[in-house]
Amino acid sequence: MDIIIASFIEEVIVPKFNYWIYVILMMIGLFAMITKNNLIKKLIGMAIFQTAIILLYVSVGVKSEANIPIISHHGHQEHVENAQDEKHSSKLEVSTDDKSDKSDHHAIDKDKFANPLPHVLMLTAIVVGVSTLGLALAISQKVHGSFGTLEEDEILDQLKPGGHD
Amino acid sequence: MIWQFDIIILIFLVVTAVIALRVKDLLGASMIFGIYSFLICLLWAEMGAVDVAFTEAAVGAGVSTVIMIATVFSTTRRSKD
Amino acid sequence: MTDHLPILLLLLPLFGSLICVLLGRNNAAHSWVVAMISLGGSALLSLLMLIKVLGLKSGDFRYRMGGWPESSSYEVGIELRVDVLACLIVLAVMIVGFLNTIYSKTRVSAEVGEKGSFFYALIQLLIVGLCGIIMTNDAFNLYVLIEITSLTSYALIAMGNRRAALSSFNYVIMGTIGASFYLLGVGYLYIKTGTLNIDDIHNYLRSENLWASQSIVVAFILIMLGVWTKMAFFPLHGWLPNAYSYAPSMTGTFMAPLMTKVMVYVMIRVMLWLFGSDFVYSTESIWSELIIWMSVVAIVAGSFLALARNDIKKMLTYLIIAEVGYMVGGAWLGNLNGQAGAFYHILSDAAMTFCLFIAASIVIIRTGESRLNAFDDLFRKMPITMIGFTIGGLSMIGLPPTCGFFSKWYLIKGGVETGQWEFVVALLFSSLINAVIFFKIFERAYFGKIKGIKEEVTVQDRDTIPAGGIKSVPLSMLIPLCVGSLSILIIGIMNKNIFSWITKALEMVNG
Amino acid sequence: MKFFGLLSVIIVGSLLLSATKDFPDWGDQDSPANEGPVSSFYIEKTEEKTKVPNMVTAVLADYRGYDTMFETVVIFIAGIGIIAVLRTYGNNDSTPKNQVGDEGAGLLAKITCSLILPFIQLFALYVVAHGHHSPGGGFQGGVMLGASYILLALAYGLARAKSCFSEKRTLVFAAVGIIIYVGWGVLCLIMGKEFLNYSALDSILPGGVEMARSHSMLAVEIGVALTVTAVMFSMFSNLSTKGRLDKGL
Repeated sequence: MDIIIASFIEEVIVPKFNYWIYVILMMIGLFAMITKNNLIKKLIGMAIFQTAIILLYVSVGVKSEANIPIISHHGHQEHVENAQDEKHSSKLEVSTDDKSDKSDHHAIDKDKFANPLPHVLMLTAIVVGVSTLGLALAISQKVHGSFGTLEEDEILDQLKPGGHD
Repeated sequence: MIWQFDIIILIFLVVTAVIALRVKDLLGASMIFGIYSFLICLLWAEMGAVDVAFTEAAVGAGVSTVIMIATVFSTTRRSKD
Repeated sequence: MTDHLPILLLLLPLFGSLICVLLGRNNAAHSWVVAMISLGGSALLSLLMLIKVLGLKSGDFRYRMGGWPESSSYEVGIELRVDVLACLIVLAVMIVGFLNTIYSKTRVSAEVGEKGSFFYALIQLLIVGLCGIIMTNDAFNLYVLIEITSLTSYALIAMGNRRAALSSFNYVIMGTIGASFYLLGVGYLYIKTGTLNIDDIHNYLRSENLWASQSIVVAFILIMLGVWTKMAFFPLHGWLPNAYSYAPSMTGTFMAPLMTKVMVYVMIRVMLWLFGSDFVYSTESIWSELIIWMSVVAIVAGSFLALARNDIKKMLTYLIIAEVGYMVGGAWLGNLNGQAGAFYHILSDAAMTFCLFIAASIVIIRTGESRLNAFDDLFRKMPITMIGFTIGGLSMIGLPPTCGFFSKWYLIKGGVETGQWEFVVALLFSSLINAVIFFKIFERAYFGKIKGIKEEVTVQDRDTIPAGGIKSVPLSMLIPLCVGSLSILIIGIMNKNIFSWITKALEMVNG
Repeated sequence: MKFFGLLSVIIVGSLLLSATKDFPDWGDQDSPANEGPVSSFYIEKTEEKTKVPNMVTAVLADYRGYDTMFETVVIFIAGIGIIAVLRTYGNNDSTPKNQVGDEGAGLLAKITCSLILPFIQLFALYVVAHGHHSPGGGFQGGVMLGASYILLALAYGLARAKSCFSEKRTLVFAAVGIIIYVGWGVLCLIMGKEFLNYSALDSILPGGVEMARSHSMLAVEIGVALTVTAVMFSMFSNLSTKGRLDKGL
């Protein structure tokens, strides 16, 4: 029974789990952006929405046999590698294999490295995300400065008598 | 990639995302959003995207949270939802 | 040197904005000079680029950033791709930017105070973003540039009053949803094709015959949703009217003519270059039928909403929404006349919206009244402004020889060819409503109030006019208006040439 | 609104979920994205062509350097956009009244901060400089350097941090960072190759074409770091004072 469950998890859930969770996170964020009343809450929803997309991209670049996309082979770079490996100690094995490969022959096996392109794209996306967040926070502070509140319905109430919308 | 680790973090992510959006205190929500960013940073590291993880740790868990808290302090902590 | 034109015309405004920031606050006058030089120079460079491209046999040329790739058949770097269509829109962006800078001269100190140099810096960066969007051939680079234009426009709109800040916040939310959907769509394409270059994606989709794949269809829907949100296609238009009408006037006059039009160009590019006309117009899909109906709804709804407004700028913004419907419908008609008409309408709509917004801003500033009764008896007081407004209005209605007539002509021709009668009817109907709207205003302006016998009332009105007097519209506002209305006529008269350039470029991609 | 939100979320969510079954499995090394020529080129040729072991840095600063340039511009826009939206120029900026309450945090925080600040800054510089061989680079280092000034403002008050990094100076730093980046590209243009084609610089940089690329990446990363540092601090100082820049949190 345990084996059946384990194989079910490995064969059905694991291959797609990241993609399901990205959809769920994205929908949580989208729902918050549409329905939340508080401007800061909307922005938290926006940040979650953006990280969900980053989750999709990074999941695309994962390879089951791969390590981080940094080539390590000469003296002083090796201890940098090791320092990182301490963080993900379970990868140590793969990484040492990798190094012995390297010392033998210099050809680079592309299955041993994660796909670097999604990482680069997502660096850009993170930076764009924080810029948008900063600017949006500045705008919400300006709104708070002139309306005295961050709740959307209270702001709209204030606008009702004079404004024609 | 270690799928056990991956699944655990992903479940935690959904939980923190929901909590961050449900907490009524905006300061608390910002703090939990910081935790969310930190978890997602762990996730990137687990998937081998070390540069993305580094950026997320510095930008998402660091500066984003700080500027959000700065905004909460200079506006209001109250929230209706 | 002419090979480097695309990057040079981006670098000039980029450096201009950096200099404006370095000049610091309270330095709007110097910043104005910098912006004039950089945008004027870029406008000249884009004219040179148009001449160069028209002389090319192949119809387009590419510019590889960083010189990659050195020797392979796929793209590892980012390339720019310039053809006649891109050149025409870049030229339009640069000219509108330049004219708008002239217009801003007297308004900056009044509307943004000490932050004038930041305003000029942001508007130049916005122009960099728009031109980059038009020329890039990389799907992800397009996203980064869309975000540049979005962030600058959030900031530029929020520089206005408190209503502007609130509408800018809504724009942030909608704009982020739109841009993120676009990014997500690009991600789906990347998963299935493994590349980001627009031509490479297209070739891969074609060679692997991935059209039926579920994720490619979803990617197409996501990209379309994202682009429609950014261009304010009817059900997704909520952010636009408030954002453009409460923004500082010189922001509105720049963004209203260009932002939505550039996104329409992005849509046409995604449809024809990224996915290809076989996929988009394939006979078994219901898409084109559905979307033409959506554009019909957009045209009718936009026109009616415009008719219902009593506020000049709000009315114009709803007219923009109707015009977006024209262009989306035209692009989805699926024949050359429709596509070329949609593209030609991008140019003509940029010219006439610019003209109308400038004229409306002058009227609002000078009379201090933002509702339609500001126009009462205005022809005698501000003849030049009203002539400009009239030309813009006639073009909106679609009377020859203005460009509005010709773009509608091509769109209707395309509609008749495919037998999409609902689209033809909607176009004619919206022309009718535009005629009602504008002739109502012309009547007020030329014959005074409807009960226009009481001459004394208008004399009294004249006393309440803000300082400077109603007649003394500064030259810096009139020049852009005059050039704008002239360009409406020029684009209209040159329609044969422009149309043949456009069809040549479109024939190339349609195969 | 709730209903409308739920409806759109359900529609979009089911659309997205329907596409996931079409995706390659998570961790599949033969998916088009991982197997495709672009990704293989980056993994196999990066070190040979640029002598940079960290592929992410190489792709970021060289192959897709044009993207990164605009990414830096995005940061710059956020910085001046926040100033344009929020900054209010009071004429009583330096009166002592505004300085009340700006003495920062308690003694313990001050001492801790003064002890760790130099190390944070040193590490940030290391991250910028060592981005070729380890994770890191201009953005990460710049954010950390900016964070060190934010920490200074939190512990010692904003006035103290402003004495190190005044508003004028943040703007100059932000602009100079982009000037370094774009200027480096223009230098390649002047040397007769395409914009950002670093191989044009091998005649003025030591070590051949590959090392010219490597050195150029360092130069542009420094530009990025300058802009990011300045903008991060400016963002914090404006947002924490509602644009008055008088006293911190």
